[in-house]
Amino acid sequence: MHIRADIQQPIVLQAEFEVHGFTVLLGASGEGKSTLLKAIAGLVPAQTEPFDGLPPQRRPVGYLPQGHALFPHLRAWENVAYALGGSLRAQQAPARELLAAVGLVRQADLRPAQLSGGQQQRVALARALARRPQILLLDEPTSALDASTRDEVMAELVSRMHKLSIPALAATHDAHLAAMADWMVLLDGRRVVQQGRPRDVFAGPATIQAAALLGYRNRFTATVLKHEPQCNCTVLRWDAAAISLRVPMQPQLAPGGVIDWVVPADDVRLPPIKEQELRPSENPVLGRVEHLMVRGANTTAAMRCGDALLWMHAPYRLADHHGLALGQELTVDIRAGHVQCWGREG
Amino acid sequence: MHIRADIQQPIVLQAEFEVHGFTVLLGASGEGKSTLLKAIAGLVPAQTEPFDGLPPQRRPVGYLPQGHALFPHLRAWENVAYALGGSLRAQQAPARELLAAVGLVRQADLRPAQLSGGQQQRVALARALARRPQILLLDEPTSALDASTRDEVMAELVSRMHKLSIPALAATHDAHLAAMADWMVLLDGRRVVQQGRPRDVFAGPATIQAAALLGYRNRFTATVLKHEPQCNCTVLRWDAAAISLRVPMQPQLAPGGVIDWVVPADDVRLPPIKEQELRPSENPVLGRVEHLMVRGANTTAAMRCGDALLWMHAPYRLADHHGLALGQELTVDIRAGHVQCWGREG
Amino acid sequence: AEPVLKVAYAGSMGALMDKALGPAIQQQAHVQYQGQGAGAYGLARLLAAKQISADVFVSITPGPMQVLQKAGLVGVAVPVASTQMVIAYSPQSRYAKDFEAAAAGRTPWYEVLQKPGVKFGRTDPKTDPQGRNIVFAMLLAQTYYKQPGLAKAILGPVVNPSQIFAEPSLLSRLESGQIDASSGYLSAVISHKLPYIRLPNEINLSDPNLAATWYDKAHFDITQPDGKTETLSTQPLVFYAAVLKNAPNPKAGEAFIKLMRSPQGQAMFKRYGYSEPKGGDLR
Amino acid sequence: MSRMPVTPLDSATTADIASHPPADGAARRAWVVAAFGLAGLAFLALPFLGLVISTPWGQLQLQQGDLGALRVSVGYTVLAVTLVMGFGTPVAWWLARSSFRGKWVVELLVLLPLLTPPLAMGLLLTMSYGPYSWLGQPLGKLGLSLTNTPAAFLLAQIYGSAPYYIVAARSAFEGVPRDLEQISLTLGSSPWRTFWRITLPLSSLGLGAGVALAWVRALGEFGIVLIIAYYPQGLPVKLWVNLQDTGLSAVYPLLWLFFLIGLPLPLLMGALSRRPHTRA
Amino acid sequence: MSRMPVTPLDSATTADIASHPPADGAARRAWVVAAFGLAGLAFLALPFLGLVISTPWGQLQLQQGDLGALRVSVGYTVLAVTLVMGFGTPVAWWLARSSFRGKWVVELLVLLPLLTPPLAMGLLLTMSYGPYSWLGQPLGKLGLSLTNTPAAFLLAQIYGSAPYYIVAARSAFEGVPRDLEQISLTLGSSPWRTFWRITLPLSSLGLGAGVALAWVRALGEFGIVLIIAYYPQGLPVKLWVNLQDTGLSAVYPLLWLFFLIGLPLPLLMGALSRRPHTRA
Ligand SMILES: Nc1ncnc2c1ncn2[C@@H]1O[C@H](COP(=O)(O)OP(=O)(O)OP(=O)(O)O)[C@@H](O)[C@H]1O
Ligand SMILES: Nc1ncnc2c1ncn2[C@@H]1O[C@H](COP(=O)(O)OP(=O)(O)OP(=O)(O)O)[C@@H](O)[C@H]1O
Ligand SMILES: [Mg+2]
Ligand SMILES: [Mg+2]
Repeated sequence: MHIRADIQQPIVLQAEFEVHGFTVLLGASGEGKSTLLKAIAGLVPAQTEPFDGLPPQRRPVGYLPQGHALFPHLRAWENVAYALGGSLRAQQAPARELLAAVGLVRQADLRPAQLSGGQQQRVALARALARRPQILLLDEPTSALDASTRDEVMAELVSRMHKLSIPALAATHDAHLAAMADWMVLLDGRRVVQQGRPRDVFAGPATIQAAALLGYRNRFTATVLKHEPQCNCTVLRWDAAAISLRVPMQPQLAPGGVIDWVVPADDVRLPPIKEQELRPSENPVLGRVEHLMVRGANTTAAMRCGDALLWMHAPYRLADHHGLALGQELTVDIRAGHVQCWGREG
Repeated sequence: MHIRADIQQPIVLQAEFEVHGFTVLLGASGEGKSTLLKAIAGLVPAQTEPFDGLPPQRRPVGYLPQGHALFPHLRAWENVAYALGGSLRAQQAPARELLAAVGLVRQADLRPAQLSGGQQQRVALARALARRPQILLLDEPTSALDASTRDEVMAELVSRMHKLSIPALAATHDAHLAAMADWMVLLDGRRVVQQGRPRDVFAGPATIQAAALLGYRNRFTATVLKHEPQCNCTVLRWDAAAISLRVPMQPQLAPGGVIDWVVPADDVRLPPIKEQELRPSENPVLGRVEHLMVRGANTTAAMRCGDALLWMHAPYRLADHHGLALGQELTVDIRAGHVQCWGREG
Repeated sequence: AEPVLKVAYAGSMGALMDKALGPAIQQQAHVQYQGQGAGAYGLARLLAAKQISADVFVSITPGPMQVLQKAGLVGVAVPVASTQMVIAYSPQSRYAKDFEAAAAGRTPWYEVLQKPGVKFGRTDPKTDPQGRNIVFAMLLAQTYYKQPGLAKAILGPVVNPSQIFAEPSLLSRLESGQIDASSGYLSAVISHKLPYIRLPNEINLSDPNLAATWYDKAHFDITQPDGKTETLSTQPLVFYAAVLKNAPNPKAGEAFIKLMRSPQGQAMFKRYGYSEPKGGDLR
Repeated sequence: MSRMPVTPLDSATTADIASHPPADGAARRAWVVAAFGLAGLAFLALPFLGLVISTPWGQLQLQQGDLGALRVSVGYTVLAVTLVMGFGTPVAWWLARSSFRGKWVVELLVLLPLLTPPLAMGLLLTMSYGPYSWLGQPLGKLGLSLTNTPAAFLLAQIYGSAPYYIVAARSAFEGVPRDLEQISLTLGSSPWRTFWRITLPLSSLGLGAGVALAWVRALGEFGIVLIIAYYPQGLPVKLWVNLQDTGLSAVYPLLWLFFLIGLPLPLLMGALSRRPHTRA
Repeated sequence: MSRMPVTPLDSATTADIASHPPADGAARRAWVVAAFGLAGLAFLALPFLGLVISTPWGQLQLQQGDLGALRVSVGYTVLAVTLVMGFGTPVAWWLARSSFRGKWVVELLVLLPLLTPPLAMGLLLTMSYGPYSWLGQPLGKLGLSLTNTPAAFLLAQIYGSAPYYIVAARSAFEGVPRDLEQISLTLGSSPWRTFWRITLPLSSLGLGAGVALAWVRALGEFGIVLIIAYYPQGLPVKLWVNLQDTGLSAVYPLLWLFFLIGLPLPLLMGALSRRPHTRA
């Protein structure tokens, strides 16, 4: 499904992108995600494609606003029956059926205030589905939920959308949730900066802002020192840590220019356990361990390198092998091939 | 630091626990975390230790409420000066110093509405520190922040507390944040169910509710079938998936009883790549891949097994090797040694 | 519905109008009676400015009626009843015994009124004929009893803020015992069932025959709103009635005036404490 | 597994507690404030206590016509409040939902009758609706007289109560989350259905308070009524007439009648709005 | 890397659009509602237009004593509003901040003077504060007379305006997040300092609106004043006296004077509260 929106009020925002299956619209807070969804639903004056010029009540969209917005004075089934049109009483049977379809048989007679966040969302979903929409618009579908149930509810939601075969566009600022989607769209600086399948987007952010949105913690600036064609690499000076880095040749970067660069925490490596795997380090970096977190089989550590904080993930076995501890000094390797750079404009 | 609180109103809550360095108080929404912090600050009537009987203005605590609660009519420096007592004007210099200490030199003259979430938090921190508190109480310190900056701000905060050597108690419902703490306290059912260092707590939740809080996604029920002393194991029937599981001998579970069990997503394993590492499967489980997420070097998948959804983490290389794809049928192994069980009472 | 008869009358006539004359005219002329009572000057001014409308206007003293005559809304007004000034007093007053004695003629009333602490009430001489009349009465008493300074001793200055109240609150103040005595028309005092002290004819302004020779000796000055000083003279306490020229229902108005002048009407006046009409028409 | 040390921070507990100001005169001051507040309340309540004391409970007797006045008051007040709701609701909704340049003029227009003292308001109404005025004259030719007629009585009540209703209704509408109205639209409901089924039920408590206020104001309206609608006589004018004709004794029963009729609605609304005690 | 397929869902776009109701009479209905609202507004504004039309602009001339009345009105109103703020603020704060059994009784006490018609209120006050009443007598012995004195005038104004101030101030206080007050306490500030430095500034707009309302009410108070304080004469009683004395022509200048004095404060407050236009 192709979506286009041209908004002038309250913010100027032009966006054009595809929706494939369950699509996540990722953007920082205040970027205009809610506004964009509202524009598609016809609640904000805008030129949109499809549905251009229709009043909201004639657009075949199912809109779930931030916080679900159930009608507090109506019971769960009445909320759904309301969307079916006509008198609530007459629509009771189909409303209860729709609720049953989202697994809420026993809660049909409760009021919104008596439902948990996840249940509320399912009622809102049943209500939105009552109109047989051509697309579902979900605004921060998990923001009202506890962190411990967020992932599960999101997974449920995605599965449900897949079963129903209705394309859905979900706005969020939580990159975490995007991982479950079929497609993702990045909004930054009031425009779409990137779209694609989550794994591709996560692997190759288009800009430094996109990288920030995607949760890359290791975002730094550097100065281009020189290009070294002989080793097919470019040498950067990472000013905050006062060291030089060697990255794959980036001929478009002018020496002396300031650039932004990122490296995934997975690609900051401890020395391997087995001697035979030891390779000459590409970009050795010395730092002191400042944070250390162990969860299950993974360890996350943050190293202080000059003024910068460099994050790394390592399998717990490896970290344990190196006796990683707070305050310990350590040399790690930034894998050159996974560093991504963007020149600054202006 | 030893903390004890005995609250009767608005909820009945008794809690006694230690605060070591940066301590996270983890509990579900509505569990009473905010109420507990307020009780310690003297804002809710309660018997507390220390500070018992003192009015809030005489308790040497620094309290940062949910949402920071800066005074909207005062500039950043005035907010800090207010806490220093006396006339705002007279305290301008020390207030600016405190702001500088949290890295807000240039924002000192702005009003709260003009600051970003993270900056607001730092002002609130400077303000709370102005009284030289003996303990900092932080209520949901990152809830107002974007997901993409949450971890960084939290890490900054922890580092800062370590530098200042002030013990801090931070309430949150996000298990993610707890990983960075020095110590964590789990609140469930209106009491402390577990406390300890994060890695220990994450590795061994004390109850099924604690496991839920800690973000264990694989939480299921089962019926105890029998104990098999010959292989030192207990056999469970996992009803939702209609299969049997073998777990280490748990003599305290009575056969026929219903139990809750969890397994970390890391301990649901794909078959290894190398033949020589192949061991006889302990608990083979057949399922269909329903969700698949790739982030960096890790893959997360959810498999539908009967009515249950079983989550697993695997290194990307391994997932790629097995050609993991949506809809694919697959047999994975639940590692018996990492299954934890709790009998149900009543 | 029945046609409406609107009567605007001096506020002190309320009881008589609403309880006796009103019901009677309703029966007789098959009209719906609507009476509106307020300060006579106020009503006259509102009628003259055409802010309100009425079929019949009943004024106390000629003054208010003359306002309407000047405005060309009234031709000839006829007298329908008269009354007299009395001093009403509160039965709960500390001085009730003294007032009782004065009413019985055992002590001079003006001495009771001059006792220290006696709270006397009257209405605004600027807007209400009664407020003027009590001043005249006191001035006349001063001469009559040969007690120079009596008026000043009892009333203080003509406009004395501690004595002057809005008309509707005056008698109810007396009833609730919040003042000891007040000026009043005999008719109104009777309908409020308050005890009172009668004054001699030479003082109570009821007798038009005494006007030229005696009443007219009393004068006092009052500052007009435009800043000029006006010297006021007494006017007899006669009620005049007239049909207005812009009356919506002049026929009913005529009928009402006829009723008031009929024996039946006069009996009602009498029952409510009024005296017979005195003097001639007002032209 | 225990190689990662916990930073030992607990030493900070020794910081001095004395740097915090003592409770000095705080308690005394609290008492002074409380005393002021209580005195204020007592002060407001005194006259009503006085009424209870002064009422001659044995001799409470209605005057002739008092019941008629009651009927007039209740009947026309119901009508007036209905009319006020009829035109006040759209005005309030408009004020709550739209923002435009010059909105303050509209707000001012709504507030003007509230800011004008009743006597002056009565005079203003005569100037415009009196029998010989620029509006009253043409209306009179159409057979609609607006002096001492039921229509005039309604007019007075409407001017006396409409601003209160509009102000209350406006804030009731502002309290309805726009989200919910927008959702209703996206669910295919027309703005009309949305208003009746969503906005109205959700603002009902606030609207109820507005109705209660309008009710009390219309029922008790005296200053305006006195000038433009001495007839038909409702309770307040009857109170005045009784006072003039018979005196205080005739006022007590009417006053209690007034409280009896006037207060239940506001009290009911107050009780309803207090019920779901969820002020956070 | 591209082995994981995207579910092909885009076929659903063909669902029919016709199941959604047409716009039928919606536009017409919107116009009817708008017409009602506009008519209501026009209706409220008419008398003021009438005043402008009727005023004999050439001959606007103050009467003798009008300026005195102005001085009386403004002077005592300032004093009355100050007193109302003095005792009304603690009452409002108390109502906003505490909840206890029987609170509705207190709320009722505050509302009673607002619900009592002014004329009746005036009588009630005479019953309680008259020179021989249960309250007035002891006060009189202390040399405080409450009839036709400045004190009585103040009394009338206070009863006429205090409920409005208290109701407005209460909701202003309720609008201040308790969080902020609690924070102030934990920062070592006494409740007293907290009130002055946090609560008051944050509720200042609402309090301002309350003051404006009290100002208008006290300035325009007529019914109560007429009964218990015919003197000293403020603007409303003077209006009444001029009307009776001279007629309508003497009323116009006073009316305009009244608007000139009475409206600036409420207008200013309205303007201030509109400025940070952040209703979300
Ligand atoms: N009615 C409005 N008037 C003025 N500005 C508005 C209005 N609505 C939104 N904005 C502004 O538009 C911008 C985008 O708002 P929007 O709610 O769409 O952001 P968002 O991406 O959904 O943020 P969040 O993640 O916080 O929900 C914000 O800067 C906001 O201040
Ligand atoms: N003033 C109050 N009156 C009545 N109940 C209250 C009050 N304050 C809190 N509660 C109740 O106490 C419980 C605990 O509230 P609290 O705010 O402490 O939870 P929490 O753990 O901080 O939740 P969250 O994570 O949502 O902030 C909740 O069930 C809440 O409804
Ligand atoms: Mg949003
Ligand atoms: Mg909380």
